[in-house]
Amino acid sequence: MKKLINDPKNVVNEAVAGFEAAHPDLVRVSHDPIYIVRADAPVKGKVGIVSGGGSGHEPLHGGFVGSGMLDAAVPGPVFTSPTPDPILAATQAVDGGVGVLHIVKNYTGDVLNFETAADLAAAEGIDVRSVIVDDDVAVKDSLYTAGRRGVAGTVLVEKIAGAAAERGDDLDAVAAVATKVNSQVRSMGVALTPCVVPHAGEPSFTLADDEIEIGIGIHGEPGRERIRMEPADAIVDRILAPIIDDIPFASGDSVLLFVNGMGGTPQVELYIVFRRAAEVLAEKGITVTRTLVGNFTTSLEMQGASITVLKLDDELTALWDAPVHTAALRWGK
Amino acid sequence: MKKLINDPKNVVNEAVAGFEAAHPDLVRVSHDPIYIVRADAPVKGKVGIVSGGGSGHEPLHGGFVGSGMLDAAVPGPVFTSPTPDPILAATQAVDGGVGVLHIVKNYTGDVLNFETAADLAAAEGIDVRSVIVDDDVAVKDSLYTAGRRGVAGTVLVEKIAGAAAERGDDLDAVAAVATKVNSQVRSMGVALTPCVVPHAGEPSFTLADDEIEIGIGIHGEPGRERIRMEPADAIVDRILAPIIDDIPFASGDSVLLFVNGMGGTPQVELYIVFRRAAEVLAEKGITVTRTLVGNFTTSLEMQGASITVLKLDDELTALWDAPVHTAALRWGK
Amino acid sequence: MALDTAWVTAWINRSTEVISENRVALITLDRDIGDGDHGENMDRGFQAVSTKLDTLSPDATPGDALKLVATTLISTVGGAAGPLYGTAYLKAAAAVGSAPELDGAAIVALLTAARDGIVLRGKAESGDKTMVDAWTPAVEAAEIAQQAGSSEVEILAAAADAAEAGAVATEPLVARKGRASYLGERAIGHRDPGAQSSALLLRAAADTAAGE
Amino acid sequence: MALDTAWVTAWINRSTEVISENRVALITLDRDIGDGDHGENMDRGFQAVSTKLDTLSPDATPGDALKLVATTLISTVGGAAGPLYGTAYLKAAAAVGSAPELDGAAIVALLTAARDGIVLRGKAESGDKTMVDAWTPAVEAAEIAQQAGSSEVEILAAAADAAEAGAVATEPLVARKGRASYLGERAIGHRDPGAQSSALLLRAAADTAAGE
Ligand SMILES: Nc1ncnc2c1ncn2[C@@H]1O[C@H](COP(=O)(O)OP(=O)(O)O)[C@@H](O)[C@H]1O
Ligand SMILES: Nc1ncnc2c1ncn2[C@@H]1O[C@H](COP(=O)(O)OP(=O)(O)O)[C@@H](O)[C@H]1O
Ligand SMILES: [Mg+2]
Ligand SMILES: [Mg+2]
Ligand SMILES: [Mg+2]
Ligand SMILES: [Mg+2]
Repeated sequence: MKKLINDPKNVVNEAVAGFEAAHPDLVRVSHDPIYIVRADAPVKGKVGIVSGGGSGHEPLHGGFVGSGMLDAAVPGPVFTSPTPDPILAATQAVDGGVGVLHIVKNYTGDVLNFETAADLAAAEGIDVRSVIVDDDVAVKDSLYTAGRRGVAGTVLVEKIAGAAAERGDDLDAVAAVATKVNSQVRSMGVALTPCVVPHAGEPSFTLADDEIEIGIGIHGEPGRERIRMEPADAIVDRILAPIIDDIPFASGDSVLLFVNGMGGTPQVELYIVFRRAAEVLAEKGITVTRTLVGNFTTSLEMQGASITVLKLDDELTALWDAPVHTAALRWGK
Repeated sequence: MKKLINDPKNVVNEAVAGFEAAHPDLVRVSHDPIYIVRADAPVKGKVGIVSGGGSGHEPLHGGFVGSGMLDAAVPGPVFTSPTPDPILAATQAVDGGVGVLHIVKNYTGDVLNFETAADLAAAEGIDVRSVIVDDDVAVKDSLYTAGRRGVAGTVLVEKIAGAAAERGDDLDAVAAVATKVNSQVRSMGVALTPCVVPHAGEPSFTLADDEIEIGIGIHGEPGRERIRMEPADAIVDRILAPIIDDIPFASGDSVLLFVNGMGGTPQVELYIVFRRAAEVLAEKGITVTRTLVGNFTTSLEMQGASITVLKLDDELTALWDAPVHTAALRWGK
Repeated sequence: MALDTAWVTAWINRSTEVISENRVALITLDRDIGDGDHGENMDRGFQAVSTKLDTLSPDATPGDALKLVATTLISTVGGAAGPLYGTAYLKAAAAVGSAPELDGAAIVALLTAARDGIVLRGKAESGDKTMVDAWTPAVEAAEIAQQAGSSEVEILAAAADAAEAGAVATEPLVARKGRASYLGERAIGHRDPGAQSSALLLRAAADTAAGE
Repeated sequence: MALDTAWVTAWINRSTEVISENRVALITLDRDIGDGDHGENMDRGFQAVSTKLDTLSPDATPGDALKLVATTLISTVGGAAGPLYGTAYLKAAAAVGSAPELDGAAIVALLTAARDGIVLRGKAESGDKTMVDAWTPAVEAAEIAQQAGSSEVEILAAAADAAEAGAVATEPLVARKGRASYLGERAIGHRDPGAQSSALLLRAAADTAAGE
């Protein structure tokens, strides 16, 4: 394992300190417990939005703290949900008096720790609502699993809920729009190579030189199937089909097409994937009206990509277009 | 070799097609010969700025095409300078009647091909000026080498020259500010893992499990020395010292600190590097007043990072802060 | 011989040791069917517990000690295991109340409450391939031993044996809760890391009660 | 027997073949001390040249054929080799003018002009570990052979032998031009890829002249 780190135990501490040093105009950082809030938090009269989860998915979530998106991000250890303490502290730090929304990716650990924090915050008199993101169609949503996972679609939920909060929507409305985005967004990913969790020091799984994992999770959890390497277009077809079938997206729909890199994928490859995905959607009569391409929900140095499709309407489009100023997503100001 | 590509020969074609599909508001693309221009090119009365070079360093240069930065980018095959034809065509496409600046990284291939294109453009009556970027302190600038290489500092030259052109500076002034940025910017990188050029199919070099390459070039060219893996802080100290010593930066200076990922480096690691670099600069009395962290000048999937320091003054700071709207760098609009 | 606070602290210290010794093994199990952090999470948590133990007042009851474990695990472990184990110890603490010593019935109540806490939070059923598959057989074995008039030491030994067997018995299962549930059939053949750490903790309880 | 346009086209076709056969070998050499694209660049260029050859008019002179090579390489190879070889063939075309056939003196003029073109663009000197280290000995050997009254075929064979020896002789050198110059002492022991491709091209010239 070769990584640009010091003691593996200090990866999150030191990265957060670096983030603070790099973006003093955008954020303030609490080091104990660890959380990141926007520089002007709490914003009086605005719904606060808190997200978080294990580290290793950067820029998710810290890179999305700032005006028009998250009020706070709570990074746990690498790939491990944060405990309730920092979530509670972050919730208190961003409470502008009109309630706080928790955006939580659907993993048992995240759900349980955010749940405890929400209970504690409620006991402190803060009105907390939670929206669970579960956009990953690789996993069956059945009684026999922990449910679909929250993956790259989370970025879209955070952006759009953030815009709703920024324009002054109340807690119910912000929670409703976040829920709506989650209901209209679907994702699926592919891994070409594994990632190495710093404290583990070894790859989280192995793939032969000619194998890829279809439906990979963002913590290196195995996906739907392990297959032989294929050309990019065939892989795109394979992971896009379950997305389009799931909602179901239909001819005439307008969508946001988001191609996400898993951290170690060259940008040329992301655009090759985008090209094919746009082609397939066009063939189905689905119009791509908004786009996002890049490393936004990563799995450390994993090579691979995920595709996310969000069905848009005028409201969601306007909220997507609304100004945002964070370290990783910025426009309109 | 596992890559999200189809035929290795089509990597650049298809990536550019994907880029066009993803950013129709920002750029137009010519497919034969291949180049990318800003959507509103040519901008009458504005100095045009063209850069380019081998592909595989994305978002450099295509990701920087747009208002406030480049008018055109000319991507060659992976790691191979484009030929004069597309450079000439791009130059013609962005000529707004007041001349065109070529920003060229200092590699024999890039210099010779841009030189030929400039001669041909001049023969067509276009006033072309060239600025060669050579910010890499890993390579000695002596009569006995091809000179220092152009690496991540190129991004800063392109942004600042782009802002000067956008505010209406004439060709001499734009070339002068680009030259000034080049004279005040220094970089050095480190590789933890090699990259794989698609048509080669094998790593461009090998590093043992405990080895890193100090002073790596952005095409995987070897650097100053190959050493044993060290903690991030020690590596930062090692690559920052030659940068600070070179110009020389002095106590009291204001600088832009830019930590660049080589493509396959998790973002937490880039911020760990940033943290230490900022610390070292502070110890020397050098004030970091502007920052940039991310994958901006990459070497495909290489793991590693480079540090770039640019000495700022009021003019450069104002040009850095000026609005920019490109796929990879955006603020102020 | 009823068990007192000294036993609880011995149990905690032994737990810290065995979790640390099994850190890599638990990481490996979790890497196979999860995300490879279970050993790291548990080790971080128990290291914190063992530091916190110094703050325990000399007249603390077993319940006080268990509550300290609970709150420390909740605020240091994270992931799924943090809230689940945290709730387990919290409910165990409540079950033993302020009793200064724990007899066989109290031990059974402690174990039952712990298991119920895990089920309350995690909603897993037996056979879902989770830590519940170590705890439920342990509770059942403890009840049987207690009804048969066994000593506290014997009750805990029966629980530990059953937990270990339960952990092994997760191997052929398909998971229906936690990360391993994403794997479908591919989880077959792998032991659940949380069931394994549960077996380790219950063995530590038995061994320290036996004075080993 | 002077050499005509048929020889130039045979030379070009043979060049296309040997570059394609040596594509991987040239990539490997360039990977060792450069960026691993030389074989790919040259192969792309000569494939394009061989396609373009169909457009050559039946009454084209050797100079016309050489010029077609030059412009095609310039617009398809890229990198350092593209402009350097492009200039070489462009200057060679100019040196032979519109002569329908090339005698020994014309062959020497062709080679000299090619080498001078490379030096003009790249500013490398002998011993800088570049393609010049294949071309300069080739030019010198050709001159000596021509002054000794050798045939065109013998002149080209002497040039090819010298270019091959020159390519081998780059191995112990430290590079002072091109990417390999960044390597300092580490370039020692590796053959320069451009010198090697030059030797291949000159061997193709000799072999086709000899009717092989
Ligand atoms: N719903 C659940 N009920 C009971 N136990 C669970 C549940 N979900 C997960 N677990 C247990 O948690 C263990 C994983 O813990 P850990 O690796 O620390 O957390 P995470 O899965 O968040 O990385 C699993 O091995 C399993 O025993
Ligand atoms: N200044 C120069 N003069 C002569 N030949 C040069 C010069 N620079 C590079 N070369 C030749 O070019 C070859 C490399 O070509 P190629 O790999 O195609 O281009 P690049 O270095 O741009 O990747 C070298 O092996 C060397 O022979
Ligand atoms: Mg985890
Ligand atoms: Mg090259
Ligand atoms: Mg885990
Ligand atoms: Mg090369």
